[in-house]
Amino acid sequence: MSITEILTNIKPLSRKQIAWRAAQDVVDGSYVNLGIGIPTLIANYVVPDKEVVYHSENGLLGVGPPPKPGKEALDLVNASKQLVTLRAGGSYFNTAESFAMMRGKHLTSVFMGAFQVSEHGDLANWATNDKGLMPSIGGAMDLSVGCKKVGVLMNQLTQDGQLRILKECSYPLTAKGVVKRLYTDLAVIDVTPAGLVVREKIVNLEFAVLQQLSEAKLRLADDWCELVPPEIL
Amino acid sequence: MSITEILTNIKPLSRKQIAWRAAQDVVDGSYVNLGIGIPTLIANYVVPDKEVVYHSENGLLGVGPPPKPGKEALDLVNASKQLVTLRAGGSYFNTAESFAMMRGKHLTSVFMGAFQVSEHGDLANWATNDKGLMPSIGGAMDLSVGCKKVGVLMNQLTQDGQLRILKECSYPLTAKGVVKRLYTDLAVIDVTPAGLVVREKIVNLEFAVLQQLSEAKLRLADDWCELVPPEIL
Amino acid sequence: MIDKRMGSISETLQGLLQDGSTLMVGGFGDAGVPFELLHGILDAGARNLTIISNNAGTGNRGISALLNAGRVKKIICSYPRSRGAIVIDRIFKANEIELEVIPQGTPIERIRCAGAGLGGFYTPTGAGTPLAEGKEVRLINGREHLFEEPLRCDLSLLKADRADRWGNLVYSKAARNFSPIMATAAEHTLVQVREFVALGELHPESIVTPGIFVDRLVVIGEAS
Amino acid sequence: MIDKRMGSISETLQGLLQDGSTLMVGGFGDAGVPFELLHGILDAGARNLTIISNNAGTGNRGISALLNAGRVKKIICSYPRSRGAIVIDRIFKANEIELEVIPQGTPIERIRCAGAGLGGFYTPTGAGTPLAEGKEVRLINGREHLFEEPLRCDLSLLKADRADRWGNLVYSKAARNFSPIMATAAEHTLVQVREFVALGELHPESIVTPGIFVDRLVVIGEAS
Repeated sequence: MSITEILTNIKPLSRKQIAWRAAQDVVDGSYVNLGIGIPTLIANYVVPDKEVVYHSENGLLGVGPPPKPGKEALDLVNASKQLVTLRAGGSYFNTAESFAMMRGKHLTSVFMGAFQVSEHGDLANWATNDKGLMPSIGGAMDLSVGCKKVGVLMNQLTQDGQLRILKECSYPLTAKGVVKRLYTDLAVIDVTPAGLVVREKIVNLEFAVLQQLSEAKLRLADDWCELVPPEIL
Repeated sequence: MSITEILTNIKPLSRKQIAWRAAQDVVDGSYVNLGIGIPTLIANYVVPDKEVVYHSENGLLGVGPPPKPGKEALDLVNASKQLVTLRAGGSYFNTAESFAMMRGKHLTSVFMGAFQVSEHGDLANWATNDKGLMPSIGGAMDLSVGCKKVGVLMNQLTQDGQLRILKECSYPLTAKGVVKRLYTDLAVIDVTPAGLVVREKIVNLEFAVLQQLSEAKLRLADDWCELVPPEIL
Repeated sequence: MIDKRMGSISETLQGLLQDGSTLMVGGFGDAGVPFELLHGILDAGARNLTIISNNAGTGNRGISALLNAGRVKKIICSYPRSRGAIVIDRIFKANEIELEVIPQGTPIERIRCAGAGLGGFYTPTGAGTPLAEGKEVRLINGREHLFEEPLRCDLSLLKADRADRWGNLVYSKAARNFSPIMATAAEHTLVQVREFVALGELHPESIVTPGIFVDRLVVIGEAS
Repeated sequence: MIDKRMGSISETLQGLLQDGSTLMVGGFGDAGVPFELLHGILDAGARNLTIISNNAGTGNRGISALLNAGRVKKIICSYPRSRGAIVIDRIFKANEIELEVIPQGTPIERIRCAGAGLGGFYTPTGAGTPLAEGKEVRLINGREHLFEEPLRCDLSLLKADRADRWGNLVYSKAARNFSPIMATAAEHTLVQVREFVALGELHPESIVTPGIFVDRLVVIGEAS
């Protein structure tokens, strides 16, 4: 089956649905950092009865939703440089203190985007092999070496159909052996000492087909279940 | 001449007078740390038209005089654990920040006590060779390695008549080659690359006698002058 | 829902203290010392403790009380000598304790290093002195530096002035000293506070220790 | 008498800026960027500058203006890519600048290290990646760490919210970011502030940067 044929039979998750799925793993009372891109959307899908303290590496704990029109404060931005608010209980601190929280394993979990992930949990998300693309690291390296739970949100394939889940990353690494869970548009995959384990996959997606979309060997968990996201506009 | 005979002909400075002499070297607009003991008295003799910011290693800048009776705050102490006040413009910070100021050469000058000083400016002020004396370092090592100008205030001799200015310290060192100026009860002595140079000595004290009271070789500066302290009760 | 408040000192220590535990204790002189938590440790009966603190107690309370009761195997501090430091002086002279005296800037930086997830650092402090013995020495820009390792602990015992249910802390004057750094390097950080305030009452630009570093709080009121 | 206020941007820079100077520039995105001081640098005409900053400017102002005018030889930053980062993108692709991209936690810690008088440190960040090339690697507790050196500069250019004549600073919200640390590692620290207040008006427990780290201040009012 070609990728085109595969994709006519299934319904991959949208960016928002991927964020929704990751949001289900956010724990009440936890300290969470959301990376630039899809991960930033996660906060929208965490149910309000979970009290979660969002960290932003530019020096904030307790990041809240975007400000109401007319209430914007230009000095109150998140790591994606979007205008945000600060919740009651939030605090400001300097970059050294912020990165101490990150490297020092004080955050509960971090969710990031990626170009590639290897079967060992190696992460590549700051540069490609295209010398014309300006490299940018930001907090990605510190977050990934320092955080207890690193989740990666990305589509299973690149826009031009290249695999992203590989035996070894071909792009420059962000950190080795740090990714714990992958949230793709097709599946939820854990990185374990025994290799990649598929915990959830979307409806009508054969495991053999999912394996075709990963260079790294996958194993289907005995207790796997279907990944059924809500409709999100 | 015996030391007893010497001491009948001269009038050594009192502790307060030593502090007064050191106070003359405190510069307007400077950041100054005063060690435990005689150095703490220096602030009393700095003329009020000099604006000096006193640092205390437990996390204060802008230390002021002792509180008036009834105005004491038990949480407002200096490094000698004496109750103090904080001047307008003063600030509180944690110990890591305080020691960053000290090691990072941000202070203008520090004045400390000492057991011994060598002709190379080696400082010994935290332990003796008496195993029964509990050693205590506090901020002395960090202050002495980090400060641009380290002044030492001490009597020329110990209470039992031992020399304190030596070729090499016999007590455990606090730091090597850090002392810039000595303020004793008899003289003001600079530590220079060419050795110890006497800048000032008290009235009626022969240089040859002063040399007897220092194991390290002294040189009398061409422009030496008499050290004439005011009467201080 | 985050609420780090405990109902009592004993509840605050519950399940966290063991024989052989390493404790960091905030404070400089008496300012910032969590006396009530220390007396809770005494009541809890733990032995063979290692204490990391600037001083080693004065009079008969706090660290002195633990020392006097023979609960402390080792104390790491910068300045044990002090008017009124009668207990440490006695047991030091009687050779009944392992006393490690280190320059104040080094433990605070080692504690920060641990809390910040770093692997160690070089300091000029202590180079060329007896404290350099057994340490790696490195010449950096022509100057000797000593290698120092991160320093962590099982429990940090701290005193703050005000706190909210997220564990955000502000301190009183010079009682701040070691506490904001010790909060970052403990398996569990326990804080006694004078006053508990509603979430949002502490100004976000004035919070000194963000609650992420705090595990449990106990409200003491005007402490001893 | 201490009064760190200068009368103008040009007076603030007077005598301190040279061709080849290394500048640290506070800010994250636009928050905390000292645009007026940067434009003062542009007016002063210095060349061959090295800039250390989190980002590399957007639009045509601030760092972008200096880049566009060909004044910058090298830029050390963590995240040059950005919507609107047109100037850095163009000159990077045209190979007209030396761009060193490093993980954000490493420069801030290197700057702190310099300001704190330490000789270097080990971090796990960057180990096992191309950034480890040419760096000393040390295994600490079984984990690879890289050795990083202190990072200092000639001038730190910062933006604060309020200041007094001693140079005590408080910042506005997330505009704080790199500035309190950059203030500690410069030969001279220059700060543009929104508002000047009387000595004693800033609360001593809320001062973020004590004046000891600040050399000169200039009051800008509501900045661009």
